[in-house]
Amino acid sequence: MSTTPDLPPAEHTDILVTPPLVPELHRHPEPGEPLLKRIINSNGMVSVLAILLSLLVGAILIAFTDERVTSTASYFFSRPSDMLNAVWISVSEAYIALFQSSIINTSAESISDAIYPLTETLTIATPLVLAGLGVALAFRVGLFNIGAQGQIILGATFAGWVGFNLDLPVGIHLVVAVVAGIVGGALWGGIAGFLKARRGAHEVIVTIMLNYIAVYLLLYLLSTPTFQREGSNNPLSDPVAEFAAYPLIFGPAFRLHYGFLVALAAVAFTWWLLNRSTTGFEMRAVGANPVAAKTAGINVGRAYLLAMLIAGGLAGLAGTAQILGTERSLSGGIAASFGFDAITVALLGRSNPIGTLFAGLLFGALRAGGVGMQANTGIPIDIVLVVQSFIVLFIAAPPLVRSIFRIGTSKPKNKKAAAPAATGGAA
Amino acid sequence: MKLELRGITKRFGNFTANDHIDVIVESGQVHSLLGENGAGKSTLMNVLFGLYEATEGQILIDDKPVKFNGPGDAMAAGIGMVHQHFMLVPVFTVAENVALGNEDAGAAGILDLEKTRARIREISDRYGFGVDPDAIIEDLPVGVQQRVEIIKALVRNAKVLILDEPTAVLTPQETDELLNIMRQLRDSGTAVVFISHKLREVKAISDTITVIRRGKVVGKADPAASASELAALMVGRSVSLSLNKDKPKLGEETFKITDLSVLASSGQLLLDSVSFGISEGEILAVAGVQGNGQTELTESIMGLMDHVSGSIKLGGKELIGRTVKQIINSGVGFVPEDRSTDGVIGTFTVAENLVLNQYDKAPYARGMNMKPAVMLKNALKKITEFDVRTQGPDAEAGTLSGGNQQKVVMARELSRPLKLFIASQPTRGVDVGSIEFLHRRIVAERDSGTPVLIVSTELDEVVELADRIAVLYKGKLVGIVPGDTPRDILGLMMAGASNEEAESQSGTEGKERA
Amino acid sequence: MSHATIARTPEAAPANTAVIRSWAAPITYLVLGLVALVGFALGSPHADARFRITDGSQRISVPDLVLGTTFVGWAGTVVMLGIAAYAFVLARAGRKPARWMMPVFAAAFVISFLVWAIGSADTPNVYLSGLIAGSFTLATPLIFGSLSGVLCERAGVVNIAIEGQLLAGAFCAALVGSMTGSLFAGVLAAVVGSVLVSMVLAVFAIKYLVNQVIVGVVLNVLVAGLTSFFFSTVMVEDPEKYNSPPAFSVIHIPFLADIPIFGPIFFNQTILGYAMYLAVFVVWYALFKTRWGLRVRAVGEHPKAADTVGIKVNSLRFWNVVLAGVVAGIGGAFFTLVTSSSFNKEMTAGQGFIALAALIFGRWNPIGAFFAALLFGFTLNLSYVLTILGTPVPSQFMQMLPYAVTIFAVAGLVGKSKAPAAVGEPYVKE
Amino acid sequence: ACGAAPEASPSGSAAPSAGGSTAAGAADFTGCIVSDSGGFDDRSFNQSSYEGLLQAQKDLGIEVKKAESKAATDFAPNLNSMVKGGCDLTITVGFLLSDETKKVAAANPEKHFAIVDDNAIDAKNVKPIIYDTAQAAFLAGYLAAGMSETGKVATYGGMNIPTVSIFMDGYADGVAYYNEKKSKNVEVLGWDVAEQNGTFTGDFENQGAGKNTTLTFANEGADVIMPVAGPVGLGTMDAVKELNAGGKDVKVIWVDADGFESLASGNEFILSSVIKEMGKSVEDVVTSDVEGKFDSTPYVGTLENGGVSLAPFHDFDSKVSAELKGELDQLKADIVSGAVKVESPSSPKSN
Ligand SMILES: Nc1ncnc2c1ncn2[C@@H]1O[C@H](COP(=O)(O)OP(=O)(O)OP(=O)(O)O)[C@@H](O)[C@H]1O
Ligand SMILES: Nc1ncnc2c1ncn2[C@@H]1O[C@H](COP(=O)(O)OP(=O)(O)OP(=O)(O)O)[C@@H](O)[C@H]1O
Ligand SMILES: [Mg+2]
Ligand SMILES: [Mg+2]
Repeated sequence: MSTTPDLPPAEHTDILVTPPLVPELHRHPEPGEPLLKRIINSNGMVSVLAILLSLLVGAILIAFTDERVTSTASYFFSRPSDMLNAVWISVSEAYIALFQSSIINTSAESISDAIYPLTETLTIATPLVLAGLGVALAFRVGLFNIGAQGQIILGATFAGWVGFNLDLPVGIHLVVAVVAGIVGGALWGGIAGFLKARRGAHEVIVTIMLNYIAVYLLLYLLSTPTFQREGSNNPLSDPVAEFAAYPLIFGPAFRLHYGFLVALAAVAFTWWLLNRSTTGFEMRAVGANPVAAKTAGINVGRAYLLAMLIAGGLAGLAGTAQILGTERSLSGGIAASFGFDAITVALLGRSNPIGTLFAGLLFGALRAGGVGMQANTGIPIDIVLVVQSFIVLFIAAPPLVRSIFRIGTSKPKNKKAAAPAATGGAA
Repeated sequence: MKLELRGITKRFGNFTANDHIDVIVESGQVHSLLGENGAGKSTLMNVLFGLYEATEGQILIDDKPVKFNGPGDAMAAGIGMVHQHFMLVPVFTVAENVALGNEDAGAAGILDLEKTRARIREISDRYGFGVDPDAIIEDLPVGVQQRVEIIKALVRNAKVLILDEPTAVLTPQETDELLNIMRQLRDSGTAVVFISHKLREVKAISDTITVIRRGKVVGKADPAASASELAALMVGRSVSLSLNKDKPKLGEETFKITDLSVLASSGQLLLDSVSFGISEGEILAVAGVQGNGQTELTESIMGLMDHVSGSIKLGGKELIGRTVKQIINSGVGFVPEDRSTDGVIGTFTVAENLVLNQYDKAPYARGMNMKPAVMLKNALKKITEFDVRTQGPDAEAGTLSGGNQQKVVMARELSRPLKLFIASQPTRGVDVGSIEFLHRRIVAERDSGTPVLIVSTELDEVVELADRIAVLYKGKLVGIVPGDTPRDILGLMMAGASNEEAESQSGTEGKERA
Repeated sequence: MSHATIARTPEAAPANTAVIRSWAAPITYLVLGLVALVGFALGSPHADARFRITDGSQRISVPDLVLGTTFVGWAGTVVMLGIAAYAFVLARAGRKPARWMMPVFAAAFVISFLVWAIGSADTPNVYLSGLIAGSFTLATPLIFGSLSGVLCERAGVVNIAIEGQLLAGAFCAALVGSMTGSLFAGVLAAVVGSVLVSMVLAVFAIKYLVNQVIVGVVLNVLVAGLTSFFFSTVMVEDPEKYNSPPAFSVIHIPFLADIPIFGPIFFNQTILGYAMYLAVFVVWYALFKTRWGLRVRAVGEHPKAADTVGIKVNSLRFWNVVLAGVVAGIGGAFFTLVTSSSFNKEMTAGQGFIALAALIFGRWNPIGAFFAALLFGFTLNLSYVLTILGTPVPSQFMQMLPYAVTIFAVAGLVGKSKAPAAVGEPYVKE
Repeated sequence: ACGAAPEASPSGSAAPSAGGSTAAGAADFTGCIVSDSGGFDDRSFNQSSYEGLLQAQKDLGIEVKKAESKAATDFAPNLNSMVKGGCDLTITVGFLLSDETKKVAAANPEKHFAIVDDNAIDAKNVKPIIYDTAQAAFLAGYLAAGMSETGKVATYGGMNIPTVSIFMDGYADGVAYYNEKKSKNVEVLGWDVAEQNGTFTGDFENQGAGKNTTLTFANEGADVIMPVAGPVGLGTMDAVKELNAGGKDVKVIWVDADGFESLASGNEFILSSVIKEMGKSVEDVVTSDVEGKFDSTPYVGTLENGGVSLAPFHDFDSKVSAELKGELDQLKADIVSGAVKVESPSSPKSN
């Protein structure tokens, strides 16, 4: 241990924290940092502050457009309390509604009513998490998958077709429908992966175009007798068979279905795939440095294809959550905007499965809360989009949040955000 | 013009790269900086050139303090720099690169490259550079790129020219030419700051030598001092500059290349009917200036090139047409020339990089499931064995210094049973102490009976390691000569002369010199 | 001891090269040629396709072009298969396909397809000038969007936020245009709105080093949210006051506008339409012919090299992103001051993403992006025209046409396109 | 910004309950509405239905709540929060909400529901509100054919769905009827009744596509155009303004509401409109429920009951010949009497 002659002797007692073989450059942890300070400066704290800041921005918008506020603003200088009061009322009303419709309805009469909002959050989070995993996985392989939307549509279409067209035994029907959904999404993602691997076609272009094609393909299918509901010529399919649908977890009073558990399983699977499997190792290697991966014997094209197949399959599962879970019949809007929200979810989750799960839950809560807020207070749900975006921006830029709240750093700066550079370079 | 650095300190975080450095550079002198890897030479020059902001200290020109807010200010003050890693835009032409930042432009900023072209031709003629102003940089050999960098500095009328390791990629001949150019510049009154690890060059050209160790000036050295004295000053201990290896015990010739040709997708021949073999227990080193087919040679053996014809046989089995993975699995170890792009993945941990091409085999994986604990154990072992300086097996490889990244790659490739070992630039950017170690490992691999193929632009290294030396020139094998062939003959061969021509030519030149 | 060893050797003659046979081009030609054979020649509807060049309202009158589908189908097929055969011959000899082959082949294919498609319609008769002029109009906002992308990405900043820039521009133009009644104020507001989006992108990407893709994606969501929010809370309350902007009128240049086909495209446009042509040319010229352009490209390719010659990398990037906002803002104004007479939620409907695709397809070159956007506009317009003339193809498939054509073009003809080397990488200086 | 404060505003009454306001003499009745993904500002059926509800609020002093859906996923939560929020009658707009309405209605038999543009639910507490739009569109087609000088008229839609194509069917059949009657050969561009295929912009947002399509129609010689695409139709208005300024004579037949009244500009080119009285029928359903006369028999808007109609000609009144007006009146009577049968694959089926 004589390698560090320039250290003050006091530090030598602390030698256990210094791993062996560390050259003199090793940074020592600052000693005696108070716990509270460390919490305040931690990344978790930054995330919390980012959410608070974003809600503040939302509050400004809410107040700015509230009639009570604007009418009291006209005489602000003669009696400011009216306006401040109005601001308080409008903002608190909105956010209480948001909370009560996404977490716990504190004014509910029964327990089931009280937790209903939470189950809604989980329900909406389900497709978000699944599609988010698809985007995140592709990101880790250096591919910017804008195509989750189309992949969800195809997944839902395949699963739906099995669900309302086939007649299979209990148990098997659901499994076949889910597998069909995975296949549908994988097929759509796979096209982009194949063209990337074989023709070098830019996945951003291809996935954008495939999104549109998926939309029109679905509309076409919904105008054919195979898909159209019997006796109707609306672009709407029959509902899927009862045994092809995900069972409801808490019975018919709640919408939460077993698709949520599928999403949790998919998180675990994706985590294992990326972090513990040989395939994941290959895919991450390709994402981080395709040249080095190739030199190490990894088939780069195969990794691209595989990644898009799996990413599409995950988005296809999100499609099954829609068609076999909440919606039950196929229509043009089956994918809502989950495919696009999934991009933000994946980015907020730093392209990491666990992160994506939490980001999906957060967005699910905002979405569920937003619907309730709109229904109860009339504030347009678009405010949720604004709040979501600010959350992502603030979380992605910790120095900004730190400088707003004037707190110190606990990590060296210029740590690059999660998405691999190869992705940025690609676009 | 007199340039003085006074008390320059540069810290990165809590690491001090330059510690109160004082240096004075006089016009009409070549001032060399010596120091081991990571001593802080480049950092000091970057501070001087305004790329880094000094934490403390002053820069004085003709005794007046100046402040550089960026390279622009430094250039305006008459300082030019040729960087260790070229600062050229690969897709631009020579003229565009030279003009950049200093463009002649007409009304509304419309570019006028004519004047720049004329200046390039003028300088090119004066120093015999032979640079075409309209050539695209990425098509040019490194030696020419080097000259473009010098032209960039000269066009801006640099009074102080900083050359940071300019000779690392040049042939001996090109190096001699560069030294001549430096002499011309010095004689016309330019101050030249020269950084090189090659003590021979430093001794040949310097008027003054400053030695830096761990960020501090440890003293001045006399250009007349011996190489080992200089090395000791640099490293702070005595270094053995030569490797003692036994005579090779040749076995069967298990590796054989016949009529190997490689084409670029443009149809250009990168390798032209190359044939040679390597026996078990033998080191064949390929010498040659970069860009003459060495890279393609190693990459085509590894299955990394398209358009390959001929035959590459290892233990009687044909390698051409097999995938990279199959080739690796048949027992070929490969150290690519550019470790940071080809050899390691910067965002992967050291442990992961140590199994980068073994991750899917026992004991690191069973089926699709990887075993992180085994990977970690392997990493701890290799880190100790190869003395990799890292914060631990979980550190990202990108945070390692270049030399340590190199050790990671070497450790990975040398730690499984091999039938062939290929190493490109095995010690590029590695400091003297580690070179000793890595060379010993390579020789040990040879002595265990593996055929070894070394590619190196470092002639010292080639001579040091090789049992036989093959020279490539423009994709053709110029000849294969014994390991103890004199350096000047090798130099001539690297310029395209066959070994007979080279021997006769060097004979006459040797006489002239004598 | 001669330095000639390193200098480029122009005499690097046949000795140094050899034969590489690439079958990709001939096979592509053959496949497309067979498609033409089956579709356009054998599948000819045996009718005449009539192309009207003028519609009688112009000063100059040109007789209609009447083409027999069978003749054109066979002629086109012969040309295409001929080229395919020649490509095979060249490939065998290890030579590259000749330069003229791709454009001639593409022209033969497009002409045969067009004649076949029009000839197969219920009304085999189309106003050609209108078809082409409509393509330009549909492409105009895409072109502005692509130029914005080019300006950012050439300087090394990924711009996924084109959609957001366009939408912000459209919203501000509508709002301010309505409130002031002034077109000029509308355009100015569009520029300001879009520049604000740009600045957020620039600040987060350059100052806070946030991944540029993240910022771009999020900005699209943010702008969609903000504009929809204000649309619902402000514009809907009083559309007369807040959402009825004035419209640019067409400036008809006498005589020139009557030139068949080209007149309406180049001489019968709104100011913003003319501005588009100017912008394409100016951005192209500035990027490739001026000092500024040289620096921008250097910063996008190798920022550190640019830094070493005294170029302020991050400030140049910042201002380029802002400039991109200006261009996209004008494109955004096109939506509400030219194309339609009011703002609507998310009215850009993904066109920013099409613009992104066009700029990649156009290889980060303004002229390339122009033609890529035009290809898209043309196929889109063709799909409308064909449904109007009546085709047996279901409308949903017609609507897929432009997207499918883009995929084919990118995968079949373009392949890899190379982004500026440093795009997406923040430049950090110690 | 510095007005005077209102005197003694008692705090509490300053803030009316959110989301809706109570008019004087409020009945103890809450009427609610859930939009489909078009939103309440779609300038189409969501908006008209909502306006009908607002009218009921104004006239009857009921309480009103609305929930706008951004996507299909919002239907269920919106509908649930309405029901939980104490709505007596909830109006859902569009066939997309059909399944969800059926489910929620079954779960809440004591609540009332009405669904616009859908006739798939047969439940005691759900009233379908549907329209035989083809009848009015038939008149519009006849009118267009009669007014066309070029012998070509056109129509296009947002998406190929029954509520859209029913307009186009009626319109094309009306033209065909005119041709048959007058032995003329007026052509319809943009819709093929037999194939059920035609020109669609693909969505209800892209006004540029509407404008472009309209210009192409004009290029191909059409001079009366009927857009059935919600706000996309505004693109048609822009095109028609431009075309008329350029010396062409192109007219528009608007749909849903009387375009002459509802459009901000360009109404001088509105020949007539195919009116679907959604606002009125919604208001009627609310009124009868408030009066305790709710029933679940479908309301079918027809020419006969005035639920659909052809709007007045306004500025064109003088240009439409008396003869044509007479024929239209006769035609209307014939349709009402059943002498002329108007049938579209999309016509509401009685079930
Ligand atoms: N991102 C980083 N985080 C922490 N330390 C870093 C980082 N990047 C570089 N370093 C440190 O900086 C040094 C790497 O610098 P550089 O690669 O220039 O060294 P070098 O001169 O090539 O090293 P060597 O002497 O081994 O050849 C290492 O000591 C490494 O620990
Ligand atoms: N950007 C940086 N961030 C952190 N540390 C750095 C950085 N650049 C250099 N260093 C540190 O400063 C030390 C000196 O680096 P420098 O590049 O000046 O060495 P050098 O003497 O030029 O070495 P070489 O002979 O390998 O070129 C390195 O070992 C490294 O630890
Ligand atoms: Mg170094
Ligand atoms: Mg250095």
